[in-house]
Amino acid sequence: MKSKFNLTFFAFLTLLTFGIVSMGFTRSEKSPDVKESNSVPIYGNWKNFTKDNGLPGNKTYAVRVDGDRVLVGTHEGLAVYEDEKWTTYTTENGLSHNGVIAIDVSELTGDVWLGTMGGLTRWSGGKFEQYTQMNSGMANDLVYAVICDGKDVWVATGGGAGKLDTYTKEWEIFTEQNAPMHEPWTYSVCAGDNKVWIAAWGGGVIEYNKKTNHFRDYVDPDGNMEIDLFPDDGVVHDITTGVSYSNGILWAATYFGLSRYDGRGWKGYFDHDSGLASNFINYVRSVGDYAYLCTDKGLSITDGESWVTYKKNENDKNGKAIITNGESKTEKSFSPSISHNFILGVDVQDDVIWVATSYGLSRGERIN
Amino acid sequence: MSIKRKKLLFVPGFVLVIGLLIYFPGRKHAREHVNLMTAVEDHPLKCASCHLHMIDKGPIASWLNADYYSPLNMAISRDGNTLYVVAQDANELMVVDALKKKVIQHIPVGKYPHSVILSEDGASAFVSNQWADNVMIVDLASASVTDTIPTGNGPSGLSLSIDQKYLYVVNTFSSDLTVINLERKTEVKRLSAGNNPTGIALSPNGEKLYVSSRRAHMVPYGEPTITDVTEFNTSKNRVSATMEIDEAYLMENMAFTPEGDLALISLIRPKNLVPMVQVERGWMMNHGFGVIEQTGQQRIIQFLLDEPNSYYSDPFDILVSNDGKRAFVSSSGVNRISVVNLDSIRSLLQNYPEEELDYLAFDLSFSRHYIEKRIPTGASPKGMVISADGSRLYVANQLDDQVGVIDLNTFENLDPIDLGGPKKLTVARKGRQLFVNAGGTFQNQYSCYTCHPDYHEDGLVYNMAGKDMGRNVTNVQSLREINHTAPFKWNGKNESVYKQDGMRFSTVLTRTEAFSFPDLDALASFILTGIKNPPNLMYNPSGELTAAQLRGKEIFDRTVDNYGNEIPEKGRCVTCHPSPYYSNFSFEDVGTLSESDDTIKFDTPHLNNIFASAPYLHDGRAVTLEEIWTKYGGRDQHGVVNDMTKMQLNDLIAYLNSLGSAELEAKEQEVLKAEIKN
Amino acid sequence: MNKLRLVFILFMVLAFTGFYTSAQDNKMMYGNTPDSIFPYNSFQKAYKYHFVEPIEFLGAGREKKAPTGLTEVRLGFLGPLDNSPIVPLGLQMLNGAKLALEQANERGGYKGIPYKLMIHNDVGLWGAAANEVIDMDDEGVWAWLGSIDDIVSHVALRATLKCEIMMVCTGDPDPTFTETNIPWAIRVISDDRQSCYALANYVYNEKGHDRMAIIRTGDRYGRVGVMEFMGVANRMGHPVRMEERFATGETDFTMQLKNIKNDKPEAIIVWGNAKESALIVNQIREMGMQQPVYASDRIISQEFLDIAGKNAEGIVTTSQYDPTADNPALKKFQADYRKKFGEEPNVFAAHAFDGMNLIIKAIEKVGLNRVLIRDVLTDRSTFQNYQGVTGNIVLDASWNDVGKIFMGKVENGKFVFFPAAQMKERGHSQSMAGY
Amino acid sequence: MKLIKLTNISSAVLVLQLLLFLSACSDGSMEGRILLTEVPQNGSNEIGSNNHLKVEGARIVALLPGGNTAVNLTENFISAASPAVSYDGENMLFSAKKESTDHFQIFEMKLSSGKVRQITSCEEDCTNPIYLPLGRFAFIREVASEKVKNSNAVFTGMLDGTNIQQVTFSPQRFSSLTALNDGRILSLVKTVYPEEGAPKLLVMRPDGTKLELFYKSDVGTQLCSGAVETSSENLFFVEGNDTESRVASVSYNLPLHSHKIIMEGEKNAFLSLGSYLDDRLLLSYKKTNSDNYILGELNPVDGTIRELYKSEGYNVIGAVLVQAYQRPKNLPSEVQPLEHAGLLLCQDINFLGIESLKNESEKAQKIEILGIDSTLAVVDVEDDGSFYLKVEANMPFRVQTLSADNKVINGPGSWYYIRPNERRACVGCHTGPEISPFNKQPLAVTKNPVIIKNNSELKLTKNTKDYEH
Repeated sequence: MKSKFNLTFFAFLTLLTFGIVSMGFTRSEKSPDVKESNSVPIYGNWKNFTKDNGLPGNKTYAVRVDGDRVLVGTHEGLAVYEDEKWTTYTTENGLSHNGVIAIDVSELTGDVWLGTMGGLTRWSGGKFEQYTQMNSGMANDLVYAVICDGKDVWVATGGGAGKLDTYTKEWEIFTEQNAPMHEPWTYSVCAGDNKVWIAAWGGGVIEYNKKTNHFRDYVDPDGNMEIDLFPDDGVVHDITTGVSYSNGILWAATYFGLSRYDGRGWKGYFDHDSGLASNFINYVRSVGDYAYLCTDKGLSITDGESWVTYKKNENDKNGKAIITNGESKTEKSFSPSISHNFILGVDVQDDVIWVATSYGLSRGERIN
Repeated sequence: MSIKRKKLLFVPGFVLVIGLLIYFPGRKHAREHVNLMTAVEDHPLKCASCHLHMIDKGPIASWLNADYYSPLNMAISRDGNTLYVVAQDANELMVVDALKKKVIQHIPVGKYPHSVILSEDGASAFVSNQWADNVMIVDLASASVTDTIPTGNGPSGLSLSIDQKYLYVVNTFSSDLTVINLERKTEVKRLSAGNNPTGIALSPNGEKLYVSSRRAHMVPYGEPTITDVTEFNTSKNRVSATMEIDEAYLMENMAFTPEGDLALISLIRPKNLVPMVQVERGWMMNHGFGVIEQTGQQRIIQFLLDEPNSYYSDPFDILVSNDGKRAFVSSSGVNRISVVNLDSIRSLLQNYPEEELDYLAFDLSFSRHYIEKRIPTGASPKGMVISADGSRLYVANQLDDQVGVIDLNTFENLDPIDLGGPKKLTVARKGRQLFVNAGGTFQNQYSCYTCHPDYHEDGLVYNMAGKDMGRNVTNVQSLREINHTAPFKWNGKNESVYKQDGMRFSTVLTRTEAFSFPDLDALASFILTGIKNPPNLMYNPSGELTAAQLRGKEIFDRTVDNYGNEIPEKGRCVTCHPSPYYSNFSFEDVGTLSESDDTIKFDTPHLNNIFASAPYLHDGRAVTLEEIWTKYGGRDQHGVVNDMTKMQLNDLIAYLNSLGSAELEAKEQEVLKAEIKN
Repeated sequence: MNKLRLVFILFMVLAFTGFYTSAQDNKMMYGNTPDSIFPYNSFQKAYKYHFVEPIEFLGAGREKKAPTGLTEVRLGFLGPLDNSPIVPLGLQMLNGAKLALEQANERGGYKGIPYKLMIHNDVGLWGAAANEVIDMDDEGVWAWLGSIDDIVSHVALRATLKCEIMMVCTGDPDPTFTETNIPWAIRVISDDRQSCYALANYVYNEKGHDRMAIIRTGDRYGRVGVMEFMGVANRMGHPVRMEERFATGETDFTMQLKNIKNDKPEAIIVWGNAKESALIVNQIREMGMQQPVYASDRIISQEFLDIAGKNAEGIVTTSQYDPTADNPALKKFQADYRKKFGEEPNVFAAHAFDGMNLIIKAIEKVGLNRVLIRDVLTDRSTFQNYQGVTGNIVLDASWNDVGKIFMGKVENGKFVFFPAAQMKERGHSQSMAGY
Repeated sequence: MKLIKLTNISSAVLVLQLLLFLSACSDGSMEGRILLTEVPQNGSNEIGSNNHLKVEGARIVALLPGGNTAVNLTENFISAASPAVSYDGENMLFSAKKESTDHFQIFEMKLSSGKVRQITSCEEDCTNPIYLPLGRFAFIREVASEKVKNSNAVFTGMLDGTNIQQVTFSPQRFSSLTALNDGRILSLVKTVYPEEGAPKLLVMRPDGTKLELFYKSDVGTQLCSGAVETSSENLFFVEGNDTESRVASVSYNLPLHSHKIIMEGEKNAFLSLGSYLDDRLLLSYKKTNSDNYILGELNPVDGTIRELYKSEGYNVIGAVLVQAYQRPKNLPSEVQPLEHAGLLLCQDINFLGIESLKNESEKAQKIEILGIDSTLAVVDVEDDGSFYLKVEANMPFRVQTLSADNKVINGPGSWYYIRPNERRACVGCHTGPEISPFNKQPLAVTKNPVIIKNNSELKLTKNTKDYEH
């Protein structure tokens, strides 16, 4: 038998695997619900903020609306917009690092959790409290993402994902040692319906079931970095940069395209086959039925069918929204437009959107 | 003389001779032993000092001791006729007829109850059980516990929202605030609340809730001592602000004036950053209260209770008279209640700018402007209540099992209410009275309890100065369950508590007359037998280790590193920290001596309930257990750790956090041994 | 069995009906990969090919003016300098970088301002590399050079993306390093994909082996390198069945080698650091195995030769450059290095020297602006075909160095280098399935 | 003999008292009697001056309460004064001399037997003895030097005459000692060098450490006597000015802010105070300026005096009641005589109390340490205004602050000395004893102390292991 272990048999096995995988996922392609295409929100009346308007720096990494105030993570500290005024908080106020790259607000307690380049910071009642890999169980100080899930706070760091139970003050961390990832590099985390998803850089999407404490991973089934063999066979690439979950849909962003998972099947989106502005997606945030995609070539909003993509013109302040609905494309011009096309963060509340870009922060109001 | 008689004489004679033979060398030996253990040469050689009064378990211990009530906090019915007294050591709520001055009911509650408040309709009482991590709802009509609601760790101060829908519980050990929805009778959220909080006060309009911390921010030695008051918005049930109270800590209780113009905090102003070279001029501890203005500039101002040659140490409760004109502060260290004229305070606030008032908080003579009277109390006055008609002030005199009664028209004491505790004063009880009393320090400036609140530690690092000033900064060590953990001090110089608290102690620390031998007997007896670790409900509630803790235990016990190399004996955790005390009571250099330290080896500290005694290492440099190894592990001097993954370190720390009382550990060991025998 | 067959048939129908169509035009295939060994190439054209075109960085920052009043121009260095088994490699890399900076400073620095190397150790606590890169951002470095360990490089890469500082990698041959689409790094050393192609070509096509056994380190260096080799071996029709692992620091490999011996492979590949590799070679011979031995490029060191001694004879490995090439620049570099550091430069020193010189040239070209420095280093024209001491530097669309690979063979106690044979086909042809 | 002259009733009362007295004190204790010094009226020294007790013919008498019956206890001495009663009420310390050429020495008398024992044998006058706890005593001894005239010092020793040692070293004159309940010694002190200062009440530990201000009078008023502490935690003393004399009190807790006038009289109407039963006081006073001083009982609550005793031809001074007293606390001593230096820390020389909040005056950057006749050192202070000195033990010095260019900002303060191994600290200059320290580590203590010495070999020694608490 040994001698028969040759190329043919190996090829057969490989193909078999493919067959099964393809079968499993091609079916799901039909499943996404068809939605009213015009329901994707369109934002206008853009207003932009830069250093000249009071931001501490132009590079804004993250934005989060918290009631009457807007929290903005910049390279130079946390900027807070309240009563039309900006206030900046830095390490001098107690931030663990001025580079604030992720923000979440606990619905339960109202505490603000800040993922910085030098640790996690809790901002509660005006007081900053630092968690670092030195003083706590946190895996690494470069906190790419932070989310609050009830009493738990989850972080994705350069050394693994972590969960802080704010009741027991205990950290649990998830790395290649106890979760299905090759390496402990995590980039994003989201939660919902008793599950937590971690974007593991090079490891696809890791799903953690809070009830069973079990993990499973979703990786690109073709097993190769340089291609995506089938777009709907799984997450489009193992190098995931963002995950966000709402209304039963998990969105997974990569630098190679976008994936959507409805619990049964995956669907992939690329710039060439959808309204997605670019395959290079820095960040994804889904709210309700919509995913907001921060790319290097503008902001895209989609419900999985229809798309609105915001782009600023190269040479002036104006720009447009490109509305893609199947084959049809329409455009709408804005003056001014968003601050910059390289988008790093987004948040929406009610009919207002805030967009963090490589050069300034933008605020838009829904106009449809 | 018959032979029989000779024989009769011979026997006692023989005994006498043998006795003398034993007595003289024995006495010499005893003298040497006692001199070593006490560091004095004139101890009366009473064996009972150490060998009787320090027995902490068994029939002898129970024969020596008595079950006291130790009332801590109280509530009073609206008609002023009934007092509800938390008897901390008896785990019960006592119902006291205030008019007849008689205990009428004993309602058993949870372990080590802390506070009690009543519902607005007076139908039920809420009791926080600090060592059971729950609050109980007591139906007062039937005198029975109707509900037990789990809380965070170490529940203490209690408050009800103004609409009676929410119960707020301060969790002292876990440093947060539990919000209980009283309709659902369950905790709905837990909000962060400073460090080691206890005090709680709701503004009269019900909008604002304050919680006062006892421990200061954990900062490197040299940075200011600052402690938080956390403000909560009761409509959103969220933290709304944090007020940093400079140069203060141990803010045990808070109160609002009825008109809501001022919030008051009892506090201590420690002098831990200045070299401890004298007591004169308020050089060690000052005691006072803080005022948070609720109108205008909303300044936070502190006032001293002290006077230049007299200190009112360990202020515990603070209470405002019903007319808002006076505040009462119980100072458990000097058995006094200070009467503060709040109108004088208001006028000072009006007439002085903040900067000057901040300065005046250092002026020991300033209290003459607002202290009206000092009312003497029984031993260790703690919680207070005022009757609804404003005529009586009741104070829980914790250590003589009485409730003191003060006529608020004359500020004179009336006959106290005897709660019926044991009439005998045991040696340990006397020790506890001494422990909390500031009489042992020059001009009553502080008591043992000041730096060892809850008989534990205050989380501060002091400059003990040694021979030179600025040297030897020292993290206060806990006194919980230190029996059997000799020697004492970080350098292990004291073989006994007797020596620790003896002559040298008075020369360099208390700077007044040293404790007498009977007092030392009592003090040592209390310290060694009367101070228990609270159960480790935070990390080890069931006594069974979690998976992470078990993995951590393996690391604690490991003999080979991740690469398969054998770890030298000295590099293993378990070598120096063997159970049940997790100390081998020997000396080691773990590489954390600093330049400003004298060259010593460290007495290996015991690790029971280690989670509760941050900061760590002899000078408190490690704010968390992690920092011991992430920042100060050096080149594997404090155990071989540098091969470990972060997850392994987390497991190790999970295990360390699980360590509880040595008594439990010892039991486990016994079981283990028994199993081996079988 | 029937079921399986049915599934297979179903799959074949799906696969060959052209269900998917490629989105991309015909471009040179990523990684200089021959068609025959490109993943799935025999069966299915991929829906999407990556790394075919460089990702541009479209963020802001080019508008930033260079600061005035600088007293030094800071450049970063990240490498294993303490508490790591590969410290010797790290020190060589550091020396190479230092030498380049020193020579640049002798030439007058940047417009008279001296360069200053901000040195960071990458093996501190967990994930330290990320924190070190953040520190470099705080220090204001303009670009940085590093590192060797692939975990470190990956962690650092993502951090440098956040900080937007150009990273020039001169020591990590992990193929996946450049497979990240992060437009803030170039690699100026050939990766293990290239080396594995060369090695596989050598052992299978030139030497005609079929049944190989591999013994490798358990770390990522071993895992990813061997994964790449096995992928090629599979696609060449010689799947590797025997793979044993060891840990860094291990000294006794009897267990693993016994398994290998029992399997009677035709040849053995050793993938690890120099010291362990040498010990393994010795133990292979001690156990009486006489098969040819091949090894990963980290064996190219005096340490390996010293420990393995005679057993090293005939062992073949790959090399990212030819240290014996008749290249005047290389000769001068080697002489300068010997003079300054009193030892022979190795592959890490040489590549670091080239990498640091590229950074210096980039700064001299565009000035002190992190984005512009990135732009010029990644434009694949300004420095494409740069003649370094390690030879020609050629970057592909993922900014991976696809320059020549050499083979090294131990002869008479010395490594002798010769160019790896070109595989018959390079890049893609129209004839491949799916095109 | 006088007994016989009394009426029957009074004699009966006296007999009864005597019986009670004898039954209470089996071997003739003098409990309840008042001891006092009688100074001849026409002595060479004016009453009230420094040496008014050193008059030849001065004697100590004991009298029964309520009667004018006095017994001379010091018949064997040419001059005796300053009785002090031991805590058990059984012994008396006093200063006396037998011959006019002798120096005054300290003696102890067993009151029940009258047996006298000499304790000191000094080359100078030793006066004003007081008892200290646990067999110790303190007294004042002349220590004038050529440079510093008229200064004296406090000494302590064991009652058996051993271990006599000087505990104060400043150029000051101590004129009365009181052992406070807290264990410290209160004394009326005035500076005598370089110029004479106003008398103040200073307090110190019995080893001479931590000498500091306890009370000083307002300008224009002068303290005239030492203080007497009563169980109500008040201290009473006599003060006066150009026109009147007063008995005044301060509270122990708050001496500088609790001054109360108990009674007023003509100039020099009051001389000295002693404690008496029920928080009352024994007062030496005179009814008119031409009278001599007599003894009265003063009720400090209502300021009434009841005359107790007068002695023809004598001024009656310094009365003390024979009874058992609560002994003061036995304070531990940090003094180690073998050490050569002590430490002094100041938190901020530029902090002068609340005034420094208001004025932006020039900041001092140096201090000058002045000895008796020379500058000992000029020391830079730290940025936070702190300084830290290791000072040769038992050496008097003063400190003045200087600007960067050596301009005097604040002139020399009070005299200090540091006892061997004493460690002292103050908040700032002239902040007084009522300001507690800022909870801030002074920069100066993060370094080695600056050595201040006067011709000695004092060195910084590597600190010995003395790790505390």
